[in-house]
Amino acid sequence: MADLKIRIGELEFKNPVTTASGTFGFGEEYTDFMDLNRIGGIFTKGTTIRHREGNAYPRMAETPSGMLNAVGLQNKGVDYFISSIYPRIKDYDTNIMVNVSGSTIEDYVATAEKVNELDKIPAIELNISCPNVKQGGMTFGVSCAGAAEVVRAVRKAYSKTLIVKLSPNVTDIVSIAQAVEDEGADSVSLINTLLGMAIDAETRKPYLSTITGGLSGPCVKPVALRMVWQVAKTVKIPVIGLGGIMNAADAIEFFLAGATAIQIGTANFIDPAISVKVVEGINEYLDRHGYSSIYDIIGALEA
Amino acid sequence: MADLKIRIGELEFKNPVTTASGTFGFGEEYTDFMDLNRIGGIFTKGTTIRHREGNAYPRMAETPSGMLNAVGLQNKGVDYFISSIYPRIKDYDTNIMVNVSGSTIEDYVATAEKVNELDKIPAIELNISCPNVKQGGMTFGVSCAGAAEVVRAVRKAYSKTLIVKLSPNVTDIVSIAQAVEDEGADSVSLINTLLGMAIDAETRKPYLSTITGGLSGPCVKPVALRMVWQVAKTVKIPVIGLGGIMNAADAIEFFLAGATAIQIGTANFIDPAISVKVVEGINEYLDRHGYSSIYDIIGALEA
Amino acid sequence: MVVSANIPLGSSHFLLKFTHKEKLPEMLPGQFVQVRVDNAPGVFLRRPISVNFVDKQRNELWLLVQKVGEGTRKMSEYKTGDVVNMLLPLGNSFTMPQSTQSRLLLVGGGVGIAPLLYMGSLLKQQGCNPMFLLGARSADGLMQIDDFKQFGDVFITTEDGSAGEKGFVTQHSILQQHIDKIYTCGPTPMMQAVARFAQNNAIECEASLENKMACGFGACLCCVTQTQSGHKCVCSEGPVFNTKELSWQI
Amino acid sequence: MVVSANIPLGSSHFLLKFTHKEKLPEMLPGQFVQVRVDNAPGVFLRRPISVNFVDKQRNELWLLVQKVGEGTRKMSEYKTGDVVNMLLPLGNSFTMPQSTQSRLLLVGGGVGIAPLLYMGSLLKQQGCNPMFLLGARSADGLMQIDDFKQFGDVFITTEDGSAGEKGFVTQHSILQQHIDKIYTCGPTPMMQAVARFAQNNAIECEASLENKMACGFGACLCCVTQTQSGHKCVCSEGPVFNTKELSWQI
Ligand SMILES: Cc1cc2nc3c(=O)[nH]c(=O)nc-3n(C[C@H](O)[C@H](O)[C@H](O)COP(=O)(O)OP(=O)(O)OC[C@H]3O[C@@H](n4cnc5c(N)ncnc54)[C@H](O)[C@@H]3O)c2cc1C
Ligand SMILES: Cc1cc2nc3c(=O)[nH]c(=O)nc-3n(C[C@H](O)[C@H](O)[C@H](O)COP(=O)(O)OP(=O)(O)OC[C@H]3O[C@@H](n4cnc5c(N)ncnc54)[C@H](O)[C@@H]3O)c2cc1C
Ligand SMILES: Cc1cc2nc3c(=O)[nH]c(=O)nc-3n(C[C@H](O)[C@H](O)[C@H](O)COP(=O)(O)O)c2cc1C
Ligand SMILES: Cc1cc2nc3c(=O)[nH]c(=O)nc-3n(C[C@H](O)[C@H](O)[C@H](O)COP(=O)(O)O)c2cc1C
Ligand code: FES
Ligand code: FES
Repeated sequence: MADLKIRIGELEFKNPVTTASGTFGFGEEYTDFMDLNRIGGIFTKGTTIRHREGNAYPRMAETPSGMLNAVGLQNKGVDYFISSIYPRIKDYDTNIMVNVSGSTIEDYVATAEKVNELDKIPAIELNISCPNVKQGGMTFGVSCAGAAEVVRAVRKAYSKTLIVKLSPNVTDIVSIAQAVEDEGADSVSLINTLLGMAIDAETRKPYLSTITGGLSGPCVKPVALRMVWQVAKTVKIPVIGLGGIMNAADAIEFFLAGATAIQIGTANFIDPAISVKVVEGINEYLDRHGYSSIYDIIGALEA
Repeated sequence: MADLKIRIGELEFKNPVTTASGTFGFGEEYTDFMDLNRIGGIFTKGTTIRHREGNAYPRMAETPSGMLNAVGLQNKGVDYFISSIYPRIKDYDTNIMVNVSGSTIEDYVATAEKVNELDKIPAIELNISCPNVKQGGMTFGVSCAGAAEVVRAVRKAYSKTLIVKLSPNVTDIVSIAQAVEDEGADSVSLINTLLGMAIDAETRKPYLSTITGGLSGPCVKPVALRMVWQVAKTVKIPVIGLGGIMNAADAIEFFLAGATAIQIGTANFIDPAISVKVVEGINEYLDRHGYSSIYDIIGALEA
Repeated sequence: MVVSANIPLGSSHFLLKFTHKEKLPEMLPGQFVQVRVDNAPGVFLRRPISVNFVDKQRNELWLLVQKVGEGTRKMSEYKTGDVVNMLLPLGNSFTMPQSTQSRLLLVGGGVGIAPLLYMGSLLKQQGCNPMFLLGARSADGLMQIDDFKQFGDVFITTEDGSAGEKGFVTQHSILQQHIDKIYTCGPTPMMQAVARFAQNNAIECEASLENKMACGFGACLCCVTQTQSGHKCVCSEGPVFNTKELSWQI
Repeated sequence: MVVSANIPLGSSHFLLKFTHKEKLPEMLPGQFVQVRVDNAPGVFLRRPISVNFVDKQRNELWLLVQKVGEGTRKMSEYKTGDVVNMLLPLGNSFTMPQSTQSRLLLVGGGVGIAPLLYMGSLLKQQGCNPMFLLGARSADGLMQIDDFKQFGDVFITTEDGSAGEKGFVTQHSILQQHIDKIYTCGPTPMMQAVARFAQNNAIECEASLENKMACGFGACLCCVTQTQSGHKCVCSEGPVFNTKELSWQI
């Protein structure tokens, strides 16, 4: 039984397996299938300052070894989270981290401030891939300046562990990670979804109401691994890796590439108990290879 | 029997189905499996001014619904092409287009000038995704300035149809396409491979000698379709679409998204006769839907 | 779950029967299962299929399936003894009528008849006399008619008139009679026409929707339908909705 | 190609026999086929497998396969009558000896024995007396020994000594005798050891390589090996190379 404990900033995780925002609801959806207390943490559905209806249906299309989604951050707003959801989930024995989204800096800051008050939420994940309404819809996350600006503002307002989630739809994810590190982020998580599109040849229509959407699942794993490896080589803060992890072997690949923790996203839809199985699989791998700690394989790629 | 003829710049194609550079050798490798004269065109293996040994083995890894390659432009150089390969392939009744690669502007220009002299090569495809040695390894294709610079120089040296192949590893492929159009490119082709990585969890080693490599196959189709759609909406020159096309339905999706022609890459490895089957499938689709010309579906997405 | 039978019904439908070594959990009418389709390279997500019937004695679950794409085609090849991974039961359910005296009409179109068989069986068991109105393109598309007849009167429409009355379900003469409540499942345009009829005649109407799903249990928010109170998940807040709740333009 | 038999050989190997309704094309020893493995979601590319034997009378092709991953595992489930898509024949071949009097040793390790059986059969047919030196971890890993015996003398090594001489193939006493030419196929370290032995003793040596392939017919340039004259494609310029040509550090 190897030591699976890891730290991200000030925060300790009983193991490095967490679940990705938007794929795990608020955890409650999974209690029929698994014991939430057995995983390292849960990233909640993206939460915004106000209620959002999200995009029109259809919001999903299956693609080769993956899926596109266009949920569009449907959520009831941070106040509803605080009043109605937080009380139900706060006592799980796992780290519950709120994924904070917004379209303006003020929204991000206001949401982060509210979450900062919640005793049992030790960290937020800043999703900087949402469109920046003020700057004409480009997302904050695709330029160093945009990413730095939003992180700087939130860092001032939020005192606990701040994780910034990076968009892969960029020329140079490393410099964005560095910009975010420079502004005081405690960790970066990557990748968010790749922007993609699907068309029904027979009806000549896009499958999504929004035409384009976010690609996730095993198809994106090679891109995610590459970005995690590039970023982990460069920044000093811990990297949380995700993108297409379907089993323990995939997770190990991310650790070798330099991730300190991983998130499981789309895989939860296919096997709602997968995250617990991945914890077990990592443990088995470490034992089999004679490692005593997960840290023995973090960044241990022989390249 | 619908009309499948299309034009790219001055150049007419008997049908819009071509084969992608690096996946179809110089055509000869496929003559056991299909009749080259039945497809619209062939993009040759990337050709450089001098002989290149390419990268060390291993150069390939299978990934979910795709593959990574790190061939590294192995080729015998443009002079060898002209003296030894060109005479053997020049009389095929299809458009043979040379994929021109280089690490400096001078190399691109010198190669393009030599190919310009070949009567039976009516077009080149400029692969601007190779590392720019002078500017520290960033590829020309990932910045507007870099892309514009190389296209400007080659445009002066090359008088026939000039197709520029774009890299998908960028924040904003539309502005790069525009920059290239402004410099006089007759067409853009997209996408080249996505930069990815694969790791063997058991050996803790990367699968490729170069650690990272180019991702292709059905896994990239959603990203490719999205980029083709974004670019085709914006530029006036014809767009050649590729990335993960495995069958006629996939090809139709690219036409609907705005591609005037398509290229088939990785699919050739799985079915070496696929390109002819795609021609037949497109024809069947047009007939079944009552279209008389391929132009009826180009950009016809109902969005 | 282990396949105990795979019975072709016409050229494009089939009935799968499954047994389980443990006792099947309680399943409600209108609920569905999420089938993991293995060995099908084009199928990444699970496939939602309604509970068609539950035979408690035999500990048996039935799924009635139409072949539409790679997933359902793969399922059509299942053989007795194959082990199939599924999540179940998922979703809400049709609500039982206030009184056994209610005149209940269950309206199904195409493979949408699937959940109505189980619903009909439970209604019958509770002392109701449900009526079934089943529509199809042609006689060839009618399935499980004898099964339905065990639980109530069956009325039929076909678009080509090859069986029952010619036309759409909403044109059937049974609709002239007094009805207290309608349960419906089928293609969306059909359900909307049924909902319109119900609205115009002040009849309670519940419809079972078939939106595209990724998870099937409320986690992804992909499967939403627009309702009077905003977007709701068809998988967890449905698939059954009172049609008054839905924002259908009818 | 239609599967005519699938014969398990120990726990991790199996022999597939295929027939074809048309006459099989001429196949040379050392050539290989590219198998498309359907219904296996993790398998995207074809899988290269050596020609193990060709029975011209029966129009039959044999493939000897080791289960290593999803592709070969799926192949192990093939049943008589299954239709399998494959490209064939691909690659170059072993070269025949100058004289039937040559003392020829065919050295195989693990599943690398596969192409040697067909090569041996043709050598025998042409009047040679080939000798086979076959190595495995243990007796359990020895396959097709009786088939090999039809074509020449068989010598065996196992690492654990459970059959034949204990140790590696390069330690077998047969290597004390005079040999004119060696043909080898097996794990790379084994082939390199054999090549070193051949070099030290001025013996001609041909090795069949097993690099990772995408296309299998010279189009992608993924499968290269470093040679005295630069990178060569193992699929189209190999898989058989004279070991003198290779840039092995031996
Ligand atoms: C709650 C629920 C219950 C269902 N019950 C049944 C049932 O009892 N029997 C049955 O046969 N089917 C049922 N369906 C529909 C079934 O899930 C789809 O037919 C199936 O997922 C198609 O999978 P496929 O791989 O065969 O086709 P795909 O390749 O996924 O799709 C083929 C075609 O069908 C369309 N399609 C795919 N999924 C759906 C969907 N969910 N709704 C409408 N069109 C779709 C696609 O757009 C495409 O055009 C139900 C769906 C839901 C949501
Ligand atoms: C010319 C040639 C002839 C061959 N002949 C035979 C044969 O007659 N019988 C036979 O059983 N096998 C043969 N092989 C090897 C066979 O192709 C691989 O074992 C097979 O592709 C593995 O597929 P998989 O899906 O089962 O495993 P994968 O999941 O692809 O791989 C499982 C493991 O095997 C390794 N592996 C995959 N492909 C190869 C390869 N080509 N070489 C070495 N390791 C590999 C992977 O790295 C991984 O660790 C031959 C290969 C070549 C190139
Ligand atoms: C249906 C769906 C909804 C998502 N919603 C969010 C979200 O609200 N906030 C966010 O940061 N990421 C969101 N994501 C992205 C995932 O958290 C994750 O970054 C991505 O799916 C890649 O990981 P995967 O391949 O393991 O799924 C969503 C993904 C999916 C599939
Ligand atoms: C093995 C291999 C070699 C390639 N070599 C080249 C090349 O030399 N020049 C180039 O522009 N693109 C090259 N490509 C990229 C393809 O032309 C194509 O852009 C990419 O594979 C996406 O298309 P696909 O998914 O249909 O394969 C290569 C791709 C592969 C798989
Ligand atoms: S399918 Fe995921 S919420 Fe309904
Ligand atoms: S495998 Fe493609 S060239 Fe050898």
